[in-house]
Amino acid sequence: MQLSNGCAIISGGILFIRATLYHLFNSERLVLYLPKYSFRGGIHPMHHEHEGKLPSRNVPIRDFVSDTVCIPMGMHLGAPSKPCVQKGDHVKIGQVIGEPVGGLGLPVHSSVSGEVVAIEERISTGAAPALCVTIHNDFQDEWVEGIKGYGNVETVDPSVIIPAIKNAGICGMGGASFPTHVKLSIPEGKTCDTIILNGAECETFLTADFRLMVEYPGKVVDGLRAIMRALNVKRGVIAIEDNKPEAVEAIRKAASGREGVEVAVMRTKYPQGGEKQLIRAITGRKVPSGKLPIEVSTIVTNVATAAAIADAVIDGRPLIDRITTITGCVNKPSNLRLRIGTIIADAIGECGGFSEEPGKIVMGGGMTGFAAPNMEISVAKASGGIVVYNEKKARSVEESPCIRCARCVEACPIGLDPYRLKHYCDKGDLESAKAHNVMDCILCGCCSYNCPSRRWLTASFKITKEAIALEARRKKS
Amino acid sequence: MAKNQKSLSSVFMNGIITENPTLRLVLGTCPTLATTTSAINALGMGAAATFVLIGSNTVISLLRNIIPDKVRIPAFIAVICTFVTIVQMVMQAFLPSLYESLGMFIPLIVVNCIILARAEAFASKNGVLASAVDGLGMGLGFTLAITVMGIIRELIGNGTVFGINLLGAGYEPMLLMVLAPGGFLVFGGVLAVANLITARAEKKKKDEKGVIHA
Amino acid sequence: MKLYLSTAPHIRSEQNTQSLMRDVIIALLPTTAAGIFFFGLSAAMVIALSVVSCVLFEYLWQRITKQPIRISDLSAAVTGLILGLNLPSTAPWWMPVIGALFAIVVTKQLFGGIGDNFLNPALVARAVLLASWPARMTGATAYAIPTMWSGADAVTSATPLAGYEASTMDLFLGNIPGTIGEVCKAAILLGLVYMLVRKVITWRIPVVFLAVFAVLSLLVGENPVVELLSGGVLFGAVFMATDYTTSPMTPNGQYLYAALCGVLVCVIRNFGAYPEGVTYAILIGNIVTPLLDKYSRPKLYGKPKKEKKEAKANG
Amino acid sequence: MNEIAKILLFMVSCVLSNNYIFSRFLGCCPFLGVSSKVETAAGMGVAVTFVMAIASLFTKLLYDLVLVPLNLGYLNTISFIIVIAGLVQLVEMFIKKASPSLYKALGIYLPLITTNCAVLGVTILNISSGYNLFYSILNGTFGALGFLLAIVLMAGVRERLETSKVPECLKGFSGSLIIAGLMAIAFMGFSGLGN
Repeated sequence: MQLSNGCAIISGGILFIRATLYHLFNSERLVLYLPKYSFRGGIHPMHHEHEGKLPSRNVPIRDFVSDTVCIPMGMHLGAPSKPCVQKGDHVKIGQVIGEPVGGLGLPVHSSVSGEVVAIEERISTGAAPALCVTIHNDFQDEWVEGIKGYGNVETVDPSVIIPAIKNAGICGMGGASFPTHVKLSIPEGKTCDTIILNGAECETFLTADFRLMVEYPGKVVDGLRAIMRALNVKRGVIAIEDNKPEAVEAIRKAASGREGVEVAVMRTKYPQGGEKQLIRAITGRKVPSGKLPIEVSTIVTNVATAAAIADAVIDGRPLIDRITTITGCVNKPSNLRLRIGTIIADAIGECGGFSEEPGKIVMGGGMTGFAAPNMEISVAKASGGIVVYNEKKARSVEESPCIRCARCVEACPIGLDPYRLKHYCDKGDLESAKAHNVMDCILCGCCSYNCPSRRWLTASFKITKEAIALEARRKKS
Repeated sequence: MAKNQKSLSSVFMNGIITENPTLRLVLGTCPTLATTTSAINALGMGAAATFVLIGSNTVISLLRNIIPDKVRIPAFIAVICTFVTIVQMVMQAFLPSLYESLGMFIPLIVVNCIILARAEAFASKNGVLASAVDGLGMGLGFTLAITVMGIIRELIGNGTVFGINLLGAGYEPMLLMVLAPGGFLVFGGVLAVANLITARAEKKKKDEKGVIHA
Repeated sequence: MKLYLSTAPHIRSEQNTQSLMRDVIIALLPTTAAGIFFFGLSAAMVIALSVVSCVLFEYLWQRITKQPIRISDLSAAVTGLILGLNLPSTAPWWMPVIGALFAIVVTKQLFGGIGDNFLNPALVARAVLLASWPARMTGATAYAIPTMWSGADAVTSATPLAGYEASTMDLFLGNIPGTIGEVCKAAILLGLVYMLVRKVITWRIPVVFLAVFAVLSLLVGENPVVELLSGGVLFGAVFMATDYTTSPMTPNGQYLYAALCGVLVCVIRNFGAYPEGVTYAILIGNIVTPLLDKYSRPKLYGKPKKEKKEAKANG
Repeated sequence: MNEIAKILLFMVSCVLSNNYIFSRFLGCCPFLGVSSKVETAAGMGVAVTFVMAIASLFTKLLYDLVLVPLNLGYLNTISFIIVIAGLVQLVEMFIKKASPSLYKALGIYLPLITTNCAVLGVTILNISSGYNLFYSILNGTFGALGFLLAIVLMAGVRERLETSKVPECLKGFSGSLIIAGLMAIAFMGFSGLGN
């Protein structure tokens, strides 16, 4: 173990130097003042435990198909899709079972073939109950007819790419679940010159993106090329943290000879994969407060999204499965390719069940995931991980008074003063909170993580942000 | 007018307890802080202020119908100034050492907010006798409060009260108490205790009322 | 099976208030040991009394005001330890007790307890004692080298700052008169290294403080090495100026604060009435801290330049 | 050179070691009353500085040129207070014109400068200490700057303590006095500076 750590560090270092040299001599856009691809602030969560990634890091992806899936209609940001099948219908893989609603709508596809057994409201991904279609798998794995791809991403007509992405039901798979075709439509008057693929995977515990990059680097690069061609962008950067040298190697191999594709090795630091942090580190630009990345001619997508795009463009395959890391207190931490809608209890069962009495099950990583209320919720398009905490780690600690140690100020990657902000948020003083830039908070959780008094800083910013957004909407209407 | 007329004893007690200028209204903080280094200084300051209060209240009450409203503040100040100058000269002549230790805080009685506040709030609206009693009450309230503080500071800071050694020769005085910070701290502490007592009393009153209502 | 629900983040760093305070205590141990070594049992008594009375006062106050008892966060113990190290070993028993009263009750609890005091409790206690019993605080404390110490005319010089010659090595190791904690610079540096390694404090405050002080000392014509090793400047810069609650929270604020402390120590030492100004310099720094925090907010990511100017014009 | 050094030291001593609030107890009412917000406190401090500087000048002139020749020295208190009242009126009018927002913020406190004992105190002090005209103005200006410093620092501390769990009986004046006491302890460190 020790030896492999040493090797990882050395190879990471070599890769880092190589990446820097590569960047210095091959790229016109030198970001000399940020040679380490990093940003101000940030933290190293669970650093001595290798970000909690060790158990699942070297476990190859394996398929798992459960006998029942429960597919939520609201897996993406925007209005939930409208179910277009009836109870008792027989559906095939890839069949549209939910039709898009509204501008941010996306279609939902069946991830298994079988019989629809229920269409009902249930707690699926978020806290509020949403409509879900439950399908009993007949294990025939019949694909719906009419699935047709365009073959090679380098030769496909660029204008068909974005519609293909939309029809495949792809949304951001890194966690934000924003519909990808909307993200890729550049608004009037804006330009885009850089696409960044986020393979940093700075979140704790998760290794799904890492395994994807190691095992399917070609798909990732194809997806990036598809986006670049669709938007006619000349530069594409795949950003990977320096604790994943294997992924860097694999991607670099796959990217060699591909036009305009670069690999950037980032320092391992949380939240390196944050959109704003990535853009700052790679292009040296700063997204203006309250604006989208396109303001600085940059689009950031996740590597898993890119792989899904490659599938959609090359094979016409809709988004019906995703790679998810199941780790923590399970007997066999794994990276599973799960059908969308898999019940987490089944997935955990596949990983050998609990190794300890579970205290909390978190969908996503330790810093930004949300706690699952029960074991019956489904894996959605943006579920990168299922992490089981034991009882001891799950118990929340009581807040104690702020001792003004400045660790939150030190950690904030945005440059807020969280300790003061929390005071305003707790008081319900929305105006002061806004004046102290609460809306710029990216809810990365660094401040809460670092707080020795265990204060719920991020939680209160989240509530305040929601309250301010609600108020703004109310004012509008 | 008649409605506002209170019994003289209540006017008198008002100054000492209900609206004690130092502890309840927190007026005249500067002399309170500066002259409480010893009990005798505090008493001297209190006496001087009481004299000025009674005098100015009486005269202003007498003149209250003559002074035009617009120039009343300057007129009040002029009256107060007169009394202060009298005190100043008397003290200089008969109590030179006390005058020396109180220094410029005797002339500064002019701008002591207590006196102007009483002139404005009471003497200009009430009869001569009531105003004089109010002046006496307020003055005594002031004197009492600062003398207590003077005693505390002198006792801790010097081991004596009115110059009489109370704590024995072995006591090592805590010099801080007779220095500037001691003034602030003792004043703050006495004020906090007064607040505490008032809060308790009010709560008790409320509870009693609550019982009656129930 | 019961599942806990909470908002993100679900992991927290291992440092908590108690562990930080424990680390400070560990960092103070070499200094404490050196103090006891040089000044003997009486020093141990002073330190013990100070720690016990600080913790006791905190406990009593929280009991009386019906607050949750927080003595287990060890902050009162740290205050007590620092206070004890700030006293001469000859202090009579009642001095640490009165000091603790001022530190814990007046400075800390009256303003709301841990995190809410605006002045360093131990320093206030020291300043109070210094103002109240100057002879006791700066009298003959020369247990270490009695031969070189003339108790009679040394009333105003507790430390070798006034009319006292010692070799640089003696200054560094602590073979000099002074308060219990300030004499052994080697032990203090050990504590500093420990705190930096354990990430209890950042380098900013101690380094800037000492650097500014050294440069200024040079400018006013003193030997900066001797100045740095004399008196309590090192102890103050490492253990007292870095107190979380009373030092600024933003990096820029910390630089300014540390520089201000350094300047003030030099000014008070060379031009003031006191031979040693560390206590007062840091206290003044503490007083300025709220303003520094208010006006040195960190730079917001992606804040447009225009808006900044507008904000300035409006503010 | 020596004279310049003397003047500099005098200035420093006015601001720090002989601070009006912390060592002379002058001007405590506004110090305690107008120190809840830094901006307001700074405005008050500036207004006081202005008034104190001019008052020093005029009262010194009045004393030397009118009262002393006429042998009316004992009338200094009453004549000074009249001068100050007039000056305050002027300043009030000036601020009203120049900065309505500042005027609004200072509100009722501007007239109170008249009864700010620091202003009368400094004029009396100028006479009793026997300062000449130049030193009187210096004393007024830098003493007032010391007041400004004290009130702004006080306001900073009080703003910060807004969020803290201060016991009920220490809210308001009593708490402020304790803060002032602790600040005075810190300011003791300046004693001896410039003397």
